[in-house]
Amino acid sequence: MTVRTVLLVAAALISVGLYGALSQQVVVMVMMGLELMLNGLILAVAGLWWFCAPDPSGQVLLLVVLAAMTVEMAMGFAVATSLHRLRRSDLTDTAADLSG
Amino acid sequence: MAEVPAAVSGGWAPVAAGLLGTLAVAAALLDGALAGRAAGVRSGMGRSAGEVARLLRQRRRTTVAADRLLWRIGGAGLLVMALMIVTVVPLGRWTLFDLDVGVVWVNALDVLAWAFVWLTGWGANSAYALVGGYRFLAHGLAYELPLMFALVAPAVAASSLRVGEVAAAQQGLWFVVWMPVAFVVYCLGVVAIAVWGPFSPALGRDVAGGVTAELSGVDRLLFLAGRYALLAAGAAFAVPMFLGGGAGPLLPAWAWVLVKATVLLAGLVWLRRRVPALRPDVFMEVGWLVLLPAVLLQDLLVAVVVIGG
Amino acid sequence: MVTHLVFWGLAVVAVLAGVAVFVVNSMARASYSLALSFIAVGLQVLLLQQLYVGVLVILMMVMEMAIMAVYMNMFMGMNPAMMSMNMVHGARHALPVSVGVFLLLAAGALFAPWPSRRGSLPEDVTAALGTELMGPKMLAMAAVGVVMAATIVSGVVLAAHRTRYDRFGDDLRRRPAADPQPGGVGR
Amino acid sequence: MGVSGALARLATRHAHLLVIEVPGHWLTRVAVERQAGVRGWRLAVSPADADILAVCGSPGPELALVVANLWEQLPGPRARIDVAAPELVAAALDQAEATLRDTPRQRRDSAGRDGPGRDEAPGGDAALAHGSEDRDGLEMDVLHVRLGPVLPDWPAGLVLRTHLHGDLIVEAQAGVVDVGQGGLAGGAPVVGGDTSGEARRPDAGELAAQRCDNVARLLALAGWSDAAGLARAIRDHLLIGERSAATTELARLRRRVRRSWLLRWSLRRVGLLPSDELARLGLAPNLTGDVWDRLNGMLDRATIAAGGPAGVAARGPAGVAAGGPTGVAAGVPVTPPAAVASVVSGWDVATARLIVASLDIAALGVVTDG
Repeated sequence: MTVRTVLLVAAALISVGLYGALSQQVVVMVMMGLELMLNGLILAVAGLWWFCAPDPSGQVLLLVVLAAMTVEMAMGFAVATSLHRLRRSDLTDTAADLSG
Repeated sequence: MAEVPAAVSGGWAPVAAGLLGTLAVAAALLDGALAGRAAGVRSGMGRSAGEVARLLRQRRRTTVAADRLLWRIGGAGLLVMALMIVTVVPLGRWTLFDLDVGVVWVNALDVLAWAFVWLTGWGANSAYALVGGYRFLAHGLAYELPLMFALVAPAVAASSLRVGEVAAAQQGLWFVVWMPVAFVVYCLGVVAIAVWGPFSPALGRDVAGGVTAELSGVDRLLFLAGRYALLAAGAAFAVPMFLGGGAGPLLPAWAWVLVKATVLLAGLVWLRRRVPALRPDVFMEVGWLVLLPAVLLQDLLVAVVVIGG
Repeated sequence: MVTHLVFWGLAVVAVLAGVAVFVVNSMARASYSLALSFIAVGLQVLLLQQLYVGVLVILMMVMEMAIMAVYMNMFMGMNPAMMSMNMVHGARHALPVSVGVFLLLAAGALFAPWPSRRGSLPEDVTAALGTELMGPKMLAMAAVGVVMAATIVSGVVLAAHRTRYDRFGDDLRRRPAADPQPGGVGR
Repeated sequence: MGVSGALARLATRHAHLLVIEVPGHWLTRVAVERQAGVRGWRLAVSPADADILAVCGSPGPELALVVANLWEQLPGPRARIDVAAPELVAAALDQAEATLRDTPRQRRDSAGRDGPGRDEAPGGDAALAHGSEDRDGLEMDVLHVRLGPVLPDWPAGLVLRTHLHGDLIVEAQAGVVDVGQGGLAGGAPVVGGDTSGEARRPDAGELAAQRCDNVARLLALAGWSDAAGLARAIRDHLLIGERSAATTELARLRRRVRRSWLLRWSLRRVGLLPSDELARLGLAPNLTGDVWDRLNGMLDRATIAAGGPAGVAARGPAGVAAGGPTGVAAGVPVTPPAAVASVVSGWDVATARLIVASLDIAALGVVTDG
């Protein structure tokens, strides 16, 4: 367990999450991809904190990441519900109004 | 100031599990006896033994297209949860796992009930079981936040998240005395994670046993044992949090912990006979509009006292 | 030694469970795989001595995934019997992009000159975190709290169909409210 | 036999019993429940929970199919008994006990079933159809679930085909099993007199016992098993003729129910039925109010009937339906199944079950519409 191995695992998690976020069609599955990326981010920050600069302010950053996750989830669920109500669908392709 | 408990080696874990098992068995015996008395039969005490024999003899079954992996995980999970909770409960001078965030640890574990109960309902691929699973989550949305804030009160008063320090902080006055709201809400939460008594609509008769509708044999035994174990673990955790830990005259500290846990457990078991079920749809509003503000006020009061004192 | 073994075990669990999210063919399995991945990472964070954050990750994510599973069942209509889920679109680009990103990040992780530890470990990590939160950064955390509360409210408003006018009438005076099913407080 | 023999003996002493009532055989069902209780046996809530399947009365073809299906779902060791009349109950239970205890026979039975049990779920699996809007205007997937004919504390023979959103009933169609079969040409008495004989006027004790049985069901569904047990005990007292014990106990039960503010809180304001609605649905006029009112109404009617002179029904339990369907004992009100379907729509399953139980169903009428 060194800073390199921790970051390697975090990189793997982030890439898998990225694959999911890019490849999935359903809003909720896209959200799961984003969650997985944030999961990797948490591990990376925690590793850097421990191995490089273990002062408390680094942990505050982790809490902010967690808060961001909560916000992302809550808004994601709300958007998914609204989209579902309006379009009878939960696919990202159908919500392309703003795409050029 | 009483001494803060010290961690003992992991080799004592089977002893802790044994104590938890004993408490759970006692709860089951008491429940059987009370049920027997209510039904007017003599064999009350033997009910639990008979039930165990029956379930051991019964064949396991599965349903068409069940998600067996998740189903079995859910069924056995409650028991594991209960065991993990007691690892941070100090027994007098000893504790298995002296975690400095023990209170949050227990909180994280009680959330696992959401997963395990729902999975047990989902895995069977049966409509009734799934309805039972939904009901548990509906209850969960109502009880979980008040439960979290109820655990905040003793932690704030003790200025520590370490369970042993919380217990040691109530030498003069037990927390239950001056934070009764938090205590009551905590007990409701324990009853809820054990899917017990007023919180048993997830196992309701109206949906043929709900989450347990399709369980038989060993699987049902594990689930039911998990419920009793959770009730026992919840009662045990209340002792350091609200009931003064091992404090008490004459008896040694470890004995007081067991006595207090047993008394609270008996109360929770008895409660089931006295009250009807709280339907999730009506309890939801109570959870958010009554319990949550009440317990927040309790936290505020505790914080003011701590700062003022 | 034990720490290393545990770390690698958890790492394997975390990554494989993460992959499983997009491979398994059932919504329940997908969301609980993600929960498992989070639990593994939470335990790794515990290994890295950040007890509070680690436990918090487990707490929050298991709860969230329980809700997630219900959402997915509501919207997508799944049961254990219906295990046919292929919701991939544009996998052609996604795979090379994510592999590329992995190689890039991995190269950075392995070859960047990471500094050795500066500063000393606080005596009690959790207490230090608490002091940090409630001390100089209190304003930031208070703001985060407000943001989260606002998110809850706006999320519900976005998702809800019935407004208070539906419940209480046009002049907001109807009591009790016209709900399809009465609540427990009797408003 | 050693350990396994001891295990079998202990297990059999605490058997769980799934009771299926063929419409019109409630006296038999009650006798089974009573005698099973005396033996320390308990009532199962689902086939997975049961060791003994007790069929009260002889089922028609439709119900027979359901029973056969349920029998397959019993995990085993298992025993099936068919009880035709109340006086045959004791012998049938003895037989079931012997069957359960016979370990070699149970082994053969188990070996004869292929592999580990793979059974249909009783409520139907969670099969989904396509979505429709829920009451919040959100499109959701719909579950098709058939409630009944075999559910704990459910009126015998009633079947509700429901469309569920989560656990919310959006639509329901009612039916009665085996309508038009045998002697039940015109309707299906649920707790009315025994159809084995001619239609006869149930005596006051029986009427009171029926009300107590329905009260017990409602209380059990509300999750208050102790009070439900008390109501069942009163029912049994009434049926074996211990009038005075029954009246004292009944008074106690009424006090307990009225004092429970939690029960009142839980039952208030659900299933509100004004009198014009009752008339429109063809329900008895004394069912006005919410579930709580109807529970107290049931208790009042039980008290009146229990205090009445023995032998004749002083007055019907509810508005006596004039010219009820043939085959239904005179003096018993008839509930149209369509009315049941219409009062449960829009409620979640738990509430709907409470509402159905609060209708104090004595007999189900012919189905006139889908």
